[in-house]
Order: sequence, then structure tokens, then C-alpha cells
Amino acid sequence: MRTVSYIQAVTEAMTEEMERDESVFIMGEDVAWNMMGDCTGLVEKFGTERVRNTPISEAGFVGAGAGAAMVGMRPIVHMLIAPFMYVAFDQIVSIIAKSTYTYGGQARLPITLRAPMMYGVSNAAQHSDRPYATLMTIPGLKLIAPATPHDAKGMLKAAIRDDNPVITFEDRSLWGQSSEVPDGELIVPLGQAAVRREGTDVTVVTVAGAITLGLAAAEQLASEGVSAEVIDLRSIVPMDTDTILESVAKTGRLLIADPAHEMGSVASEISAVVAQHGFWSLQAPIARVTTPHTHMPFNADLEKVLLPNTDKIVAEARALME
Amino acid sequence: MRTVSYIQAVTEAMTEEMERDESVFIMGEDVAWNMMGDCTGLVEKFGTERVRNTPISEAGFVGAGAGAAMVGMRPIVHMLIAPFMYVAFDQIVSIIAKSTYTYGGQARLPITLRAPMMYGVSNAAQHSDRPYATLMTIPGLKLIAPATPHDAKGMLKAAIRDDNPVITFEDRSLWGQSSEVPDGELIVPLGQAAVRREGTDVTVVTVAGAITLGLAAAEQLASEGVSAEVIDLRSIVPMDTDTILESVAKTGRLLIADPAHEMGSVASEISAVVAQHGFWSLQAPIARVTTPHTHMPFNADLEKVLLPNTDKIVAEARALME
Amino acid sequence: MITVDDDLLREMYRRMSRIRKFEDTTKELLLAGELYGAFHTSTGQESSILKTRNALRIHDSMVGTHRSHGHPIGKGAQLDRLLAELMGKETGVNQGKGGSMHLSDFSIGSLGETSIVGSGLPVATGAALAYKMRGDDNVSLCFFGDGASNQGTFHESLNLAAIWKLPVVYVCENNGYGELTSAKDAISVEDISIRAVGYDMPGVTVDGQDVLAVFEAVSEAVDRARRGDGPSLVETKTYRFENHAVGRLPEHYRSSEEVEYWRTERDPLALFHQVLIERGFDEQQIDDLDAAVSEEIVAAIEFARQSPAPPPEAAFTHLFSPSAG
Amino acid sequence: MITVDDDLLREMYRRMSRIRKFEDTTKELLLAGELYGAFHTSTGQESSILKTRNALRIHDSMVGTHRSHGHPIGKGAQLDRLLAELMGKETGVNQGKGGSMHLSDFSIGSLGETSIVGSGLPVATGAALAYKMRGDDNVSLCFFGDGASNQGTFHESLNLAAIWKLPVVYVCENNGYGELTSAKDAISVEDISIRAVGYDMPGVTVDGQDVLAVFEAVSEAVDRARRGDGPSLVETKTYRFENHAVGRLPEHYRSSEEVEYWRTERDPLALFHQVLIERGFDEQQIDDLDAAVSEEIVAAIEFARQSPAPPPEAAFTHLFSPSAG
Ligand SMILES: Cc1ncc(C[n+]2csc(CCOP(=O)(O)OP(=O)(O)O)c2C)c(N)n1
Ligand SMILES: Cc1ncc(C[n+]2csc(CCOP(=O)(O)OP(=O)(O)O)c2C)c(N)n1
Ligand SMILES: [Mg+2]
Ligand SMILES: [Mg+2]
Repeated sequence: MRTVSYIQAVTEAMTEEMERDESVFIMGEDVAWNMMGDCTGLVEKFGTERVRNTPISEAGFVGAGAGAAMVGMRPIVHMLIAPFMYVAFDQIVSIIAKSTYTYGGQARLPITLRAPMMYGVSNAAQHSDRPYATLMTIPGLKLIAPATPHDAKGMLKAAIRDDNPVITFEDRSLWGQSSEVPDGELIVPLGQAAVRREGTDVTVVTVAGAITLGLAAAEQLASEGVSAEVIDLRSIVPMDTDTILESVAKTGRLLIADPAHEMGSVASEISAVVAQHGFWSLQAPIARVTTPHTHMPFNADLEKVLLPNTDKIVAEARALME
Repeated sequence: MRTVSYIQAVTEAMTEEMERDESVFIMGEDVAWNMMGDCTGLVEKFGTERVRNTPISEAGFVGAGAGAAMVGMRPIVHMLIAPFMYVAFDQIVSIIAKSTYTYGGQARLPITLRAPMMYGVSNAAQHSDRPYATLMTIPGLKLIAPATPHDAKGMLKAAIRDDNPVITFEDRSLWGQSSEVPDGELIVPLGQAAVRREGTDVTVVTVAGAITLGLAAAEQLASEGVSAEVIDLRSIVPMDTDTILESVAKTGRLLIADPAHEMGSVASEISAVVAQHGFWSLQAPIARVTTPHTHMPFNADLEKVLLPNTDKIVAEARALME
Repeated sequence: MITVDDDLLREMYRRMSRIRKFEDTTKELLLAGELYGAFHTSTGQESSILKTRNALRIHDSMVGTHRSHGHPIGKGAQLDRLLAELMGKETGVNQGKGGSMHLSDFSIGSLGETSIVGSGLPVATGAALAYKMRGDDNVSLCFFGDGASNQGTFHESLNLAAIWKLPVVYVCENNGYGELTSAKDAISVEDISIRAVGYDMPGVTVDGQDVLAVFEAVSEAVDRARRGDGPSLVETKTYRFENHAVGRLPEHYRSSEEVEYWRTERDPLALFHQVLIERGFDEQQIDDLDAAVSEEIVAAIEFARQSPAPPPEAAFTHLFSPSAG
Repeated sequence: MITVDDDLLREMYRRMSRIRKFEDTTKELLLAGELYGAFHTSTGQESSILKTRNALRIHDSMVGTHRSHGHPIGKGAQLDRLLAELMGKETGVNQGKGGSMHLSDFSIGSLGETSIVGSGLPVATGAALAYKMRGDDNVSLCFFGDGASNQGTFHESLNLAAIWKLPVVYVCENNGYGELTSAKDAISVEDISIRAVGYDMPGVTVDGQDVLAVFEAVSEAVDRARRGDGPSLVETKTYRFENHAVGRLPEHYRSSEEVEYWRTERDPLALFHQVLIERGFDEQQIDDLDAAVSEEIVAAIEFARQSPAPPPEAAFTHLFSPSAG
């Protein structure tokens, strides 16, 4: 075991997979320059053909990733910041998500899109989205949001090896966090949620960086005598509804903490699944702690007004216990 | 009162608003040729400047609509088929949805996007999406799905007069349906659901063309002694959650019929709202009758397997009554 | 000047005839209600489509458009599985999931036709990127229409291919219209090939009804790509004899004289027939080629009709590829 | 050749000085922690930005980019409300909602800067469409970078403007880099202006550090647009003195010699200073202009610092415009 930061874990995953398989390569804006600090050492090891800078042409290079994947490569496409996917949206939806189905299984799309999310850092509306819910509406994509260095490494490696398109939403509020990662090979299968803390009174499901808030809230709730079970969703599609339903069967209460906008959120989807398939376990309403349906402002204090935080989670959880 | 088809109602709305206000114009692919039959008489009345054919450049002309709106025009942009919005997705999200907020209210975006949806007609995956749920995740857009000729006219006129971006999802399964529309001015305010049939046992909320299925199901349920209240959502954003919550307070049961894919659907959002704010009224799980999380196949029978229908609604409603 | 021997001439004619007869058949079956879906035929564009074996190898790939029946045929696909696909059958090349706008055949390098206008250009560019990275000498062929040349993906793809010197040939089939809109009203230049200047790549416009002219231009571009000298843009001026979508939509956007002129004076099959005669073929030889194709078509119809429909569960398969991941 | 009288020279210098001093100040305040956000400054690009009153009227509009501090200033915006915006204050031109990447001032025709690279081109094109449809003689000015010229929106916008003959001038500020990537590695042509050929519109490349050259090229394009003769593409070769984003990111992608060269030999302010002297201004006159600008800056800092922060409820306002609809 070593202590590794999230961003290092991401670099390790890419490095190991590129070493292992020649068909893996990374492309994106300024990746060869290691602009974001997440490609350290890659260009030195693999050269600028396999660590490939692209022009600012998201539709073009995302679609080129799809084409390369269809003939046998395994591209990692670096989106720089998640909302830049909007520029390439049609390629993601109409080509990447749909080709395997439309061509009756003839096409394989082993492509990984890395979509780091920046929010809460005064980048204003155009740069601060957390668009996993937007993409959840599109069948044919696997969506993940690893929340620990361990998962950042193991899930990214699984994503790269997956023969299907995977979009990995890296919450940049986690990039700097460090924790234990085993030496040697590490693969974390996609599609499984992780129980991060066991509890009996209320289930708190967290999405992406909300894990930090969820664990802090659980700590505080514990001091008030409320036992929260904290589940890190990790994989958005496929969604591990079994783990959530089992937990709710035990606790009878559900709160979902999700940094994205409330309407159509992953929080809403989880709520709907439980309201349909876990209804008889519920002893209280299902609470969603999300960002209200408005944009991210530039002003730092205004942004804080909108985003989920520990206090909001604690308050909602308390209300469920009444 | 006259009997008018949905598509005629749409044409009337555009004609009247273009007569009323010189700043209203329509652009899109082949609109001047009346390709889809929904622009009958427009080019003869208003000429090719105001009924403007565009090249196949969705990002370009949708964004141009935004720019024209910012300096005082009121464009109606015809998307032809809803999924073509993906090609213009960044302009819709980053510019149209966000500019009013980002510029602190300086920008007005009185633009209407008409997004006809074709599904169930063997157009295969790329042409058959019903992407209102995808866009619901984006704050700053008003989304409507009128389901009667009356609303098609009155809501489209309200949309054109609205100083904000409105996307109107026209379900083409409704285009050919006719019913009564009053003579003279007709404005239907956005943001209000409509109770289409009163009932006491179960609330059936329908989205877009699902109204046809919902009403047929209610008829059948009535013959089995189950009284269904059918609510036509009409406006997706803003969503009239009050009307839904009131109905559920009365019936204690909720089923949502939505032709879109289940994950992240409008059905899921409605369910989450009720599970959070109407929980104590609920006597049964919340049922969603939607399209499973997979793409639309070309084969007509396979497509039918996936789409909601009356039988599925009746069966789910029955299960709620047990 | 590339030499075209008799064998090659014969093969070219055979492929054109296959496309023509396939399209005539599909139109008939559609109007008779046996086929369905949004249906865009290639009749009139056969020359423009054709890339016979010398220009393109089996390992080379191609990407098509919504007007796609002809493209896999041009590359050598079997007609029976294509027709079965149009009937939505399990034996269809896409197992009934794709239909008219997505005919494909990965086994012969047809990576599928995509019906979002302009969306295929990045895909073809990416296939070329793979070939270049792997160091094999495959070439990627990319079809798109005049209308598609106004999509942003055109610009981004050509720029990418140019800076990376990718082995890709962009073939713009300019049939004069995008849906109902004339290219003249939608495109800022007369010849789309001039846009190649903006990417520092060769651009050429050829008579799309003259199969030998198309063959020469494309062969040159393919050779160039295969040599590692980078991408090219080839524009073929052609015409679609049928309406945008068969059996749908108004026809008021173009004159019947114009359609008539192209059908009678500029029919690529008739023009090529003429060439064959000049090159010493006799009518009998040509009739024999046509007859063989007709037999293939009859067999294809039979195959498609006899094939089973996919079972209901098939709606759920192929969302993902089976994967260890 | 456009004549530039002394008044105009003075005004040009004043605006350049305003941009330079504003940027020097914002950089200082940022590094001192008083400002925040992703921060792209225009230092070095002042000439390229400048469109003084004769070229552009108040009713003409402009659309900028993420590197946007200079653009509204160039069009005559007040510094105090811009600086207040960078501090996130209620008095900011965007009421604290936009920040560094969205400085705007609709009151003087700055329709806002948009930070998604390339996203402003359709918007500027649409403003021009409105002007044309209304028959007024406004012109729309569109700024974008070398990097942005590879986005699909560039292609689609220029084609739209060309076929519709819209009164829009596309000004590409080619500062040699998009983030860390050299234009040489990302763009398939040496001069971006050659891409105008693909749209049948005039395209010209000028020395972006020579304000008079920029002024002349842009004035000509603006006049042409105003006359109803359609769009143009003007490329200004310029350089950003600071890193892509101030206080962030590595600087290893370009040599310090290169930066030094541009700072010392190709500083647009110093070059213009020279011109003014040649045109008969004395140092005192120039000092006076600078001093007046410095005073304006001091006042702007004071104003921004004293201004209140927006109240928490402000997070919820402006999602929609108030509307009867
Ligand atoms: C992005 C997108 N916009 C619009 C359409 C509708 N559409 C289908 S075919 C077509 C015309 C395409 O014209 P062109 O590229 O010239 O091809 P052609 O049909 O002439 O072969 C259009 C607009 C579409 N399929 N995709
Ligand atoms: C669509 C999109 N992709 C990537 C980015 C990240 N980004 C911000 S500025 C920039 C470089 C832009 O280069 P250029 O257009 O030359 O403008 P400059 O910064 O040189 O003024 C990039 C890639 C972005 N903001 N938007
Ligand atoms: Mg065409
Ligand atoms: Mg630049």
C-alpha cells in the first residue's frame, strides 16, 4: 500500500494501460504539455504520437476517437473540462453511444472520455457544469464518477479495458486528496456502488465529490445519535440499484447528495428507483441535496449559496428522522 | 370554435405572431419549401427573408438565432427533428441557456426552438430521440410539450412572446390529431399542467404524446372500476408540481407515462418531487411507464416492444391498486 | 492517367449495375409497402459512389451517409444481407437494428452509414488516424454530401487530417441539393473543392457521372494517402434521380426539365454503357452482366423474404458490446 | 489609405493605454489575492483589439472571447464597472455573475464575451443577421483566437455570413498559441486569412502590433459591411505577453527569448508611442494621456473596492428575463 493522490492515481492508470496495450493512446488539448498536471511523464514515456495534442476541435477529435476505436484502437480522450463535451455532443450521442446498437453489434467502441469537473472555484456558468445527469439520459454510455484515489485508478483502468464507451467524471475537488492505493495491478469493476460507512438510520448516497460532504455529515450526525450509512455511487451507468435498495431496506430512509442541478439529476433518478422498487421500506420522504435549478455564478459567495454542503445534508437528514 | 389539426394550429400560431410582430421570423432547413407541411402559406405571406432556409449548419444557425435575439429579434428556429439539437448543443447550453444569467440580466433571449419528435416510425436510433429530459438538466431553458391543437397554438404563441428561450417538443404522433380550437386570440400561459380527466384512485401524469395512451388507459381502467385522474404535463420546465401534488394528495397513487428513456427521465423527476414533497400522501409505489434504457431499433416490431402503450399503463395502474 | 483494363471495366459496370438494380428494387418494394422507413436512394449517383478494387482494398474502410444503399454495394457487400436489413430481418447486416439510413458491412470495411448529416467525417478521420498510428497502409474513404460540407465537422475533420497528414480521402458527392435546398443557396462557393485551400490539401472537382473520371481522381487521392502524403478532397458533381426521400416530400424545389435532363443525358449507367461499347464490348456482354446482377437481386429478395424477424428480446441486445471490462 | 487625424491618434493611444493599465492592475490585484477566477489577460494584444470610434459606432456590436478584458474597453466601456465585475461585486457590469471570462457591457454594444472557444462566432453572425433584416446599417464585429479558428462554428458562421451577405467582420487575433499549443501545430495553414477563400469573402492578414495597420484593415472591412457588401475576415498577428492564464499553468511551451523579443521589440504601446512622436506629439502630451488613464484606474479600484457584494438571493436572479410570456 502506498499513499497516492487522486490525480497521481489517474496518471498511474493511464501509464499502466498504455504500457500494457499498444492500442491505448491519449489525445486532447495540451495533453502532451501536461497542462493539467494529470499527464506527468506520459509524453516522455510514449511520445507525442500516443500522447497527442489536438486542435480546439472537440467534435472533430472526439469523433476521431470514435473512428479510431471502431477500427481497433482504445483512445482516451481528454475533455479538459466536462462542459466542453457539449461542443462534441452529437458525436458522443449519435456516434459513440449509438453505433454498437445501430450496426447490430458490428461496431465496438472502446473509448474512454475523461471529463474533469471544476465547480465551486469561480469559473462561472460556462465552465462549472457537472453534466453526468445530462448524459445519463443517453443509453449506450457507461458513466462513472470515482471518488477515491483507489477507484480513480482501478475504475479508469477498467474503463480503458472496457469494450464500450465510458465517460469518467473526475471531480477536481478530489484531485488533491490522497489515500491508500495497493501496489501492483488494480482493477475495480464498473457498476458497483461502495458502502463507505455503515449505519442503520438513514442511507446517504453520494455522487462524485459529495462523498466528502456525506462522510463529514455522517460524522456529525453520529454525534447527534443518528447512524448514517454512506454509499458512494461510483458508477452512474450502470447504476448499482441493488446496493441502494438493500441499504434502504435496512435504514428506511434515503438522502441523496449530488452536486449537480436538481432537475433530472442522478439524485432524482435514484429517488425514482427507490420510490418504485423500495417504496415499502420507506419510513420518510426521500431527500435530495443538490444544486438548485440555476446556473453557477462567478462570485464565490453566491456559488456557495447554491452548492450542497455538510450543513445542508445534516439538516435534511435530521428532518427525515423526525 | 373550429376543429383544427395540431399541425395547422402550429402554423396558425406562427402566422399570427409573424403578423403581429415584425421581429418574429422563422429559420431552419427547408422551411421556405414547407418541407414538413407545418409552414403552409408562410413564405407566400412573409417572404424568404422572414421564412429563411438555412444551410445544414445547426450550431451556426441556432447560435445565429441567439445573436439575433440578443439584439432584439424574436427568432423561431425550426430544428426539423429534435435530435438535430445535439449538433447545436453547445450553442443551446452555453449561449442560449446561460447568457441571461452570466451577463447579469443584460441579455434577453427571446428565441423559440421548435423540436418535432418522430419515434415509433422506424427511423432508427439517430432520428428517434425524445430529448426533453436531456435538456431538462440545463437551467435557463423553458421546455414545453403541448399535446392538443389548442395548446399547440396557445403555448407556441406564448413561447414566441416570452422573453426567454423556449424549446417546444412537438410529438409528431399528435400532428395529425384534430380537436377544437377557439377563434381569435389564444394564449396559453407556460408552466401549467392540465387535468384532462378527473379521477380519485390514481393519478396518471402524461408527457407529450403519452396523453393519448393515458386517456385510453383511463377509459379502460374505468371499465374495471378504477378511477384515474389524467394530467397532461404540457410544461416540463417550469414544472407545475402543485397540480401534481394536489392530485396525488387526493388519489394517493401516482403513475407517470413518458415516451422517453427511463434513466433521468421527466418521469423520474416527477417521481422524485412527489417522493420528497408528497410522500405522506402516497399509498403505493410510484410507477413509471417509459422506454427502457436502450436505443430505438429500426425494426417496427422491436420498436413497439420498447415504447409505452396503453396496456403497459393499465397493467401498472392495476398493480398500484393492489 | 491510370489505365483501366477490360476486367476492371467489367467489374465497374457490374457494381454500378448492382447499385442501380438494387435501388430500383428497393423503391418498388417500398412503394408496394414491403419496405419502410425514411428511404434515400442513390439512383443517378452510381458513378460517384463507385470505388472499385484497384482504388480501394478490402482492408481500407469507408464511412457513408443517410443516402447509403450504394456505398457498401460499391465496396462489394452482399446484396442479400443488405436487403434483409431494409426489411428489418434478423439476417440483415445490422440484424434489423439499422435500416435504410444505416446500411453497413464491417466485414468488407464499410464502417456504417450515419444519418446525422456531417457526423461521419470525424469517424472516417479517426479510422485514418488509427491506420497511421499503427503504421499499416490502409486508407479511409469518407463520403458526404454537398449539404454536409456546411457542417462544422467538415472543417474540423479536414484540419485534423491535414495537420496529422492522415491517409483519408474526403469524397463530396455534390448532387446539387441538400433535401430541397439548392447547393447554390446554401454554399458560399461554386466548387466545394476550393475549400481544400483552407487546409492546404489537394482539392479537385470531377464529373460525377463519368465513372472513369471519378475513378482516376479518387485513385490518385487514395495512392497519395497510401504513400503517406496525406488527405485530399474530391468533389463529384452528380445528381439524384429520385426525390430526397422516396415516396415522401414535395418535388416543387426543382424543375421536371432538370430531372429529365439528368435522367436522359447524364445517366451514369447509360454513359458508361457507351464507353464499354467504344472500348470494344458488345451488347451481349453487357446484357450478360446485367442478367447476372438481376439473378443476384432475385435471390436477395427471396433471401430477405424468407429470413426470420428478430425475436422481441433483440430490442435489448447490442446496447453494449460483450466485454471483460 | 484612411487618414487618421491627431484627435483620433490621441483617442487610439488613450484606449490602448486604458487596456494596458487595466491589465497591469488586474494582474497585480490577482496575484495579491484580491481578484480570483480563471484569468486571461490581453497584454500585448492592445493594437489588435482596438477599434476606435471611426471604425466602429456605438450602435455596432461586438462579441468577444475568454480573453476579454480588453474588448469592452476598446469599445469604450467604463473601467470601474469592469473592475467591480472582476471583484464579483453587485455594481459589476454583470452584477458579479460573469467575472473575468464574461466581461461585457451591453450599453455600449459589447454583447459579452463567451468562454467556450469558438462559441461567439454564431452569435456575432446572428446579430449581423438582425441588422440586415431590420435594414439598419449596424455592423457586427466578432473577435476570436487562432485556436478558435479550428472550431466548426468558424466554418458554419463564415458560410452563413457569406451566403446571406451579412454585415459582420470576423477578426481573428492570432497570438500564436491556443493555451500551450502553437498555432503551427494546430492549424493546417500559415495564414488563417486564407480560409476566407472557402467562403468567397475577402481575407487579409495584418501586423497586429501596428495599430494603424489593424485600424485600416478593420475600417475597410467595416465600411464594406456597412455598405451591404458582406462579411470579411481579418487576421491580426499578435502575441500575448502573459501566460495563457495569469498565475497558472506551465510556461515551458514557449521560449523566454520569444517572449522577451515580443515584449521589447514588438510592444504595440511602445511602437505606437513612437508613431505619435513621429507624428509630432511630444512626450508630455503622451504622459498626460497616460496620467489621465492612471487616475481613471485609481478611481476604478476605489469604486470596485467600495462596492457591495451581491446579496445571497442574487444567486437566484437572472435565470430568466422578466417577461409577460
Ligand atoms: C444534422 C442533421 N440535420 C438535418 C438532417 C436532415 N437531413 C437529412 S438528409 C439532409 C440533406 C443532406 O444533404 P446532402 O449532404 O447534400 O446529402 P444528399 O441527401 O444530397 O445525399 C438533411 C438536411 C439530418 N439528418 N441531420
Ligand atoms: C470549447 C472549448 N475548448 C477548450 C477550452 C479551453 N480553452 C480556454 S482558452 C483556450 C485556448 C484558446 O485559444 P485561442 O482561440 O487562440 O485564444 P487565446 O487564448 O490565444 O486568446 C482553450 C483551449 C474552452 N474554453 N472551450
Ligand atoms: Mg446533396
Ligand atoms: Mg491564441
